[in-house]
Amino acid sequence: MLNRLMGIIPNASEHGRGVEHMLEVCHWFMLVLFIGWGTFFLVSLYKFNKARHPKADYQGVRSHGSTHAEFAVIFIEAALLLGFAMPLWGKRVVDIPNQAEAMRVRAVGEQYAWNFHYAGPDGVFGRQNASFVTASNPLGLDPQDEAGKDDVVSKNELHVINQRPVVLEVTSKDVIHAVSVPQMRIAQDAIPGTKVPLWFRPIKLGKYEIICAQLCGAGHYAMRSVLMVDKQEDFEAFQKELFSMQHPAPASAK
Amino acid sequence: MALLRLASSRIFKSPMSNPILKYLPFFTDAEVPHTVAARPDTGLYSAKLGIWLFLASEVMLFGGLFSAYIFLRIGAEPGYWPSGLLNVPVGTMNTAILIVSSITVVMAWAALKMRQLGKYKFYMAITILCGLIFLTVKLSYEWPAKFNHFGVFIKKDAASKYEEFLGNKHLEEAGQSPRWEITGHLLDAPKGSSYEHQAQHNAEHFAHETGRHDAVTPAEDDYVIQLDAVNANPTDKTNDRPHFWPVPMSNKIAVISAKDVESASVFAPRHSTYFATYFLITGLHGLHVLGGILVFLYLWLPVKGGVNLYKTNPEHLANRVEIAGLFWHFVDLVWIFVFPIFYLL
Amino acid sequence: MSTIATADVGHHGGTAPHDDHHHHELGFLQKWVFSTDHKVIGLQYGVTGLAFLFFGFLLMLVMRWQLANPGQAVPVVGEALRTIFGQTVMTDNGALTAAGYNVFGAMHGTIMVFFGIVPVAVAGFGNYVVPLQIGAPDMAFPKLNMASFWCFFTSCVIMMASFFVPGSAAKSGWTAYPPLAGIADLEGGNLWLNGQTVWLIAMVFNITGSLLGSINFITTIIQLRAPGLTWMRLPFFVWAQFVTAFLLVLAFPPLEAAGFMQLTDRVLGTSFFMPTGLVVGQTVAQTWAGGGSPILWQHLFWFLAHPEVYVLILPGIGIIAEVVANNTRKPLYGYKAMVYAIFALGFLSFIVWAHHMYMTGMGAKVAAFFQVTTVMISVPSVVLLTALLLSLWGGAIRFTVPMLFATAFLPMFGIGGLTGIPLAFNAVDLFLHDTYYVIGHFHYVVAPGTIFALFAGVYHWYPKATGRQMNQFLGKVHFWGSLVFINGLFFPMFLQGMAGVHRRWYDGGATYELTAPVLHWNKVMTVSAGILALFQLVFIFNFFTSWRTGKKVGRNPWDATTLDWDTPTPPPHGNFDKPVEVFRGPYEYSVPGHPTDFHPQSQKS
Amino acid sequence: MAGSHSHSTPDQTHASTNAADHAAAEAADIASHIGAYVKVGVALLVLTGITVGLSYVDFGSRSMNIVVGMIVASIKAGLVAAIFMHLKGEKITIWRFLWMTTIFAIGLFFLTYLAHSDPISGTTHSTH
Ligand code: HEA
Ligand code: HEA
Ligand code: CUA
Ligand SMILES: [Cu+2]
Repeated sequence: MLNRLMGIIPNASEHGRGVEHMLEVCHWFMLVLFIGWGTFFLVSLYKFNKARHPKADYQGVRSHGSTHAEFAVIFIEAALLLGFAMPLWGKRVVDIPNQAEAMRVRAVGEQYAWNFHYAGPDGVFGRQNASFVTASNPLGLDPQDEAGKDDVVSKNELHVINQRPVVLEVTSKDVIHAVSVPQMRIAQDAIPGTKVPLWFRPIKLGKYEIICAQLCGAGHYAMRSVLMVDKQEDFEAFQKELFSMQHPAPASAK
Repeated sequence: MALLRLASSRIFKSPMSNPILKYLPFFTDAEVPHTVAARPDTGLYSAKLGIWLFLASEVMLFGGLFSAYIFLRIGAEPGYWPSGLLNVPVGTMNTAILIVSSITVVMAWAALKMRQLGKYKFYMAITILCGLIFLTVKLSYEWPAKFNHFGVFIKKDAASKYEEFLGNKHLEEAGQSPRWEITGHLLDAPKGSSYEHQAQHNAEHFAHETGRHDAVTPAEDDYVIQLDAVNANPTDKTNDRPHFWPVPMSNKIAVISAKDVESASVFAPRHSTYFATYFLITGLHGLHVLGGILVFLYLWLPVKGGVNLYKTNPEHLANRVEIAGLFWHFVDLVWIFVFPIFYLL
Repeated sequence: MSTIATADVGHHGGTAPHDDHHHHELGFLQKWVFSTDHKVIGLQYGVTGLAFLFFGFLLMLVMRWQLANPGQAVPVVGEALRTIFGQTVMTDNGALTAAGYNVFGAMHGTIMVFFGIVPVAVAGFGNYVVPLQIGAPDMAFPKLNMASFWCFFTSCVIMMASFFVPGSAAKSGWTAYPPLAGIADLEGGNLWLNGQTVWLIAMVFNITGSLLGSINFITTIIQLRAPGLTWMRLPFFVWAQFVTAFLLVLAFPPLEAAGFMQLTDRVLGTSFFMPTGLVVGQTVAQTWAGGGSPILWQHLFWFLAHPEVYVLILPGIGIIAEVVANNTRKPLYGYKAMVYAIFALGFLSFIVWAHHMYMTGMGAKVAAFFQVTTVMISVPSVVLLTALLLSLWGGAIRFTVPMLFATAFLPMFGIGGLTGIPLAFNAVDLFLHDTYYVIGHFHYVVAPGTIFALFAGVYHWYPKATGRQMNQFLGKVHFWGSLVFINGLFFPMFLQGMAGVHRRWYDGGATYELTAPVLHWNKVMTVSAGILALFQLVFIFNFFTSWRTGKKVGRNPWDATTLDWDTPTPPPHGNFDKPVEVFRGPYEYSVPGHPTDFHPQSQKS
Repeated sequence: MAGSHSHSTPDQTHASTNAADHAAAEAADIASHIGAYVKVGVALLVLTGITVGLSYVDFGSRSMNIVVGMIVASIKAGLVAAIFMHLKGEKITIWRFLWMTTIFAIGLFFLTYLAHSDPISGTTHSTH
């Protein structure tokens, strides 16, 4: 409710509910504290204005209410940590869906675009080597490698299948970028030299925006990509189209 | 937290009632107390506290550098963290020199405390001399030798071509990490490389020494390297572990095609993260040595703040020497760690 | 190190009663420029820092214009900015370029933190007030103090000069993350004269100055407390400065080391922060052999930068404590608890830094560790704030201008601090990281937080430093204007953040569809910023005119208890005109049975 | 916190006593230390030799050798700090903040190492 009031952007992923729930609890906690402390604050300012209360009391507050309040704060924070934060994070980074269950896509950032690399029907990514990188082969796929023959790469457009978990292997060619999809409640820095898995399970068909969330140069603000959560058929059609574009003849020229 | 325990109601005498402070000739009206004499409740004169705080910050400075070292070293892929490339006897000698200077500086301070000016001057002179030798060895021998040593890292998929220099089969059997680098003196560099001049110079020297003129190949993109012993005999068991005495360079030559090379560099900071940390840490350490020498010189020369201070206020001079000495010991202490991690391990 | 203890001959004043034999006037240079007097150095730091704060604000005004009106020429001054900053930063018709936006953003962050708040809060107020409050004639090492200022000043000159090197100043954020910062500005081919390199050099000077200064503070506080001024009788401001100085001494050096590393990456081609196989454009970057780690920089940077944010706030809290005690006319509630809390805060601030790096790919264990410590650190903050809040109860509150700012500080810091809590949980930070929610969080703590505390401090100690009061009416105008519009400026940031607006966006989010519903806030925020700026002009006017025309005051215009009010106004060189001794705690206001409502620390009975 | 309590307490009375007596007493005290300085110096030289020697002994693995090397280095560093830098018997104030420094330096080492060694599962690093 508080989240809504603050205009939170609607959620479209499975784990996002947990994130949202936790944020909601946090905001309530903060609001209660703020109102509690704030009321005390305003009352004090009113009551103990010099005009109204000319002689200060050397002792001031005598009750130990504040100590209780502080312990309550500690207690609630601990509960948030143990009850929400740690389990949620554990699920994010330890229980990553396996190969069979999830679709794996490589997300490779560069100034200023995202390349999404699909393994194709064989499910195996082709070998990459930086020395093969050209404008038409942005990921440096090894043309000799069999496993890469069915791979496709899409630029600035990521398609996934509704309800099927996706693991993005996030990395970068040049500087640090970050994948962030607010509606999916996911974010991960794309660090050159390191490949980090990031997973989510979309639960709503539709078009979303992928934001580059790490300053990466003058074009950072416009490094926008699109995330399409498709039905199975649409996804396959998209893959086919890409394939025919990227591998025009059976033995591709280059 | 700990400082809270200092909380107490001890009352100490006002500075002006302190005879030492009151009558020191240079201690004029606007002076700050506790420059020379200790504050009773802390037992410290201010500069001593100051230098220790400074050293604490130095611990964090070198701490940052050493943590980078650890981070980079454990992150390094096998075969990309060189070892045995530094001259151990020279390093050992330099370590010993620093230790000796640490002894003499503490003796210099003790001499002053016992008001033996002659001894002070003597010990201080040795200290300064030690510092100078250390720096000279570093700057005129160790570093330049590195700058004329060359290494090429071979691409992994080309490594089999150079097996005779790398000896990876042998290393694998011996349970050691693989070797991807071929090192030695560069005799010929690919055309357009910034090392051409250096290569030419080495080739002339090589020809002069061996009478061989085959070191320069007609191909434009070859590296020709006069090999170090490890690459000349990579399967020789004695090369599996570093040597104490540097093994002389062989007369064997390797010709390496530039397209097989991943990176090539003299042993300069850019060579690898190993040399980057080595040069940055020893360089910063060297600057500290230089700073120490300058301060010692000042304290040794007959100037107002130096030896001449002895006449008016020997205790003040002793304090200064103590402060400078603390700094010097710290510099020694850093070296005590630098030496094994870069030279030996 | 050897010269620091040299006698500082030939000034008047001192712990001894005035001795007129030695009295002689110092020349202008010695008195106001190359001074070793802590008060002059404090003023030098303070005024330089305030000027930088204002400059940082001006940079931000240009950026805010751009955010509300993407691509449009900056009104009135656009052409002039084009002439000053050149074509990297401004287009020919006077609009900010994308690179220019990044330049201004990086410089705004850097300047506000390292050249604005720290110089004013730590070095300015610290230098001026700490020796006075502990009854010392000066800092422990006056010459080192001067060296510290000139080191800082050199860094200011270098940092400002960096706007005028080819390609303009640093543009990789105040965080200077490599590889972006490592490769930035190198296209021109000049390894030394370019924005990022010059930024690093300036930072090395800035850090060195800070280190010298903080060593001096710690030594001074330990060594030069007046007789009777035991630890638990220290004014809270001194405690705050003491802990702050420790944070600086121990946290800054690793960043200095990292600065050297980034410098060699740039000029010597080392690969400390450069990973293997970097591809820039379409080619492998052969300049770097690789093997380095971009994350290493982040660790070393945040090892400083987290403690640094407490460096920004602790002196502020110290000032607030002084002002609150003085204007409620009663002792601080829970003084001892506050001292323990501030130590706990200082200690913990060293082991929470990776909460800025939640999105770099942390496993469960590490994330758990840093979440726990981050949450723990909010506890002493709550203790401090609660103590200040409870101190109001039972007071006889005088709403002087400093007190107005201090009162506003409490809820404003409250908002900033409370919004830090969701960020501390990385599952939530997942959603909020790098959005305007974070920008809102920290601006609430630094702007209506620290800057308000600084304003409170200026209005509070101005009479001591100049002998004159600032105009109270103008002060109130300044306060109410600032309070209203600073909220109009920063509160919408939370709403934008929740809607997914990210930071460091040149066009304020116009590229994206998802942000469209909240972009109108950009206009509101920008207008608020503009009006906020107008109210600052009132302050600047008041600040300079009161110097000559303000109401004259005596030694102790606020009826305060601490030693800083026990000197002549303004204090002479050497500070005290009589021997000082301390007999009681710092805030003995409204002591039952005492004839006045304040009982100064130095009064025997 | 540190074993230096015993040394710092008696010192509080020093400064106000007669300066000349004090200096004389101190000088005698120092003279008695000279032998120790030389001995420690020799020990350091010997330990340097040992460090070098041990680095050529195979302790089973590279990391084991590093551990051994670091232990010897720490002993040497301890000697320098304790004797040459007079930390043995140094005032409590100094000990306190040196402990702090040590804790934070270890924190820096340990936590960066921990962060490095505990990434999100499945993270890989690119190789040469
Ligand atoms: C002065 C500066 C300051 C202060 C004090 C804080 C305080 C805190 N900060 Fe903040 N922070 C910054 C400055 C500061 N921060 C900056 C500059 C950044 C961004 C840097 C960048 O990326 O560029 C940042 C970013 C930042 C992040 C990273 C976010 C991200 O990048 O995704 C996190 C995450 O944990 C965080 C957490 C906290 C926490 C838990 C506190 C806690 O200490 C807060 C504790 C305080 C409270 C809990 C308030 C208690 C008060 C009350 C309850 C009283 C209420 C009173 C009334 C109503 C009268 N901060
Ligand atoms: C202490 C730190 C500090 C302070 C005080 C401020 C103050 C302000 N900041 Fe800033 N800000 C940062 C630190 C700070 N900021 C940092 C670290 C970043 C991140 C940078 C990055 O991305 O790398 C940032 C980023 C940042 C952004 C995000 C930009 C982006 O991501 O694209 C915005 C956007 O609105 C912003 C706005 C403002 C505004 C309007 C103020 C205003 O509140 C300013 C108001 C100022 C005053 C009220 C004081 C004026 C001074 C005087 C009046 C004194 C004059 C007196 C004399 C000369 C005698 N800041
Ligand atoms: Cu890519 Cu920002
Ligand atoms: Cu932080």
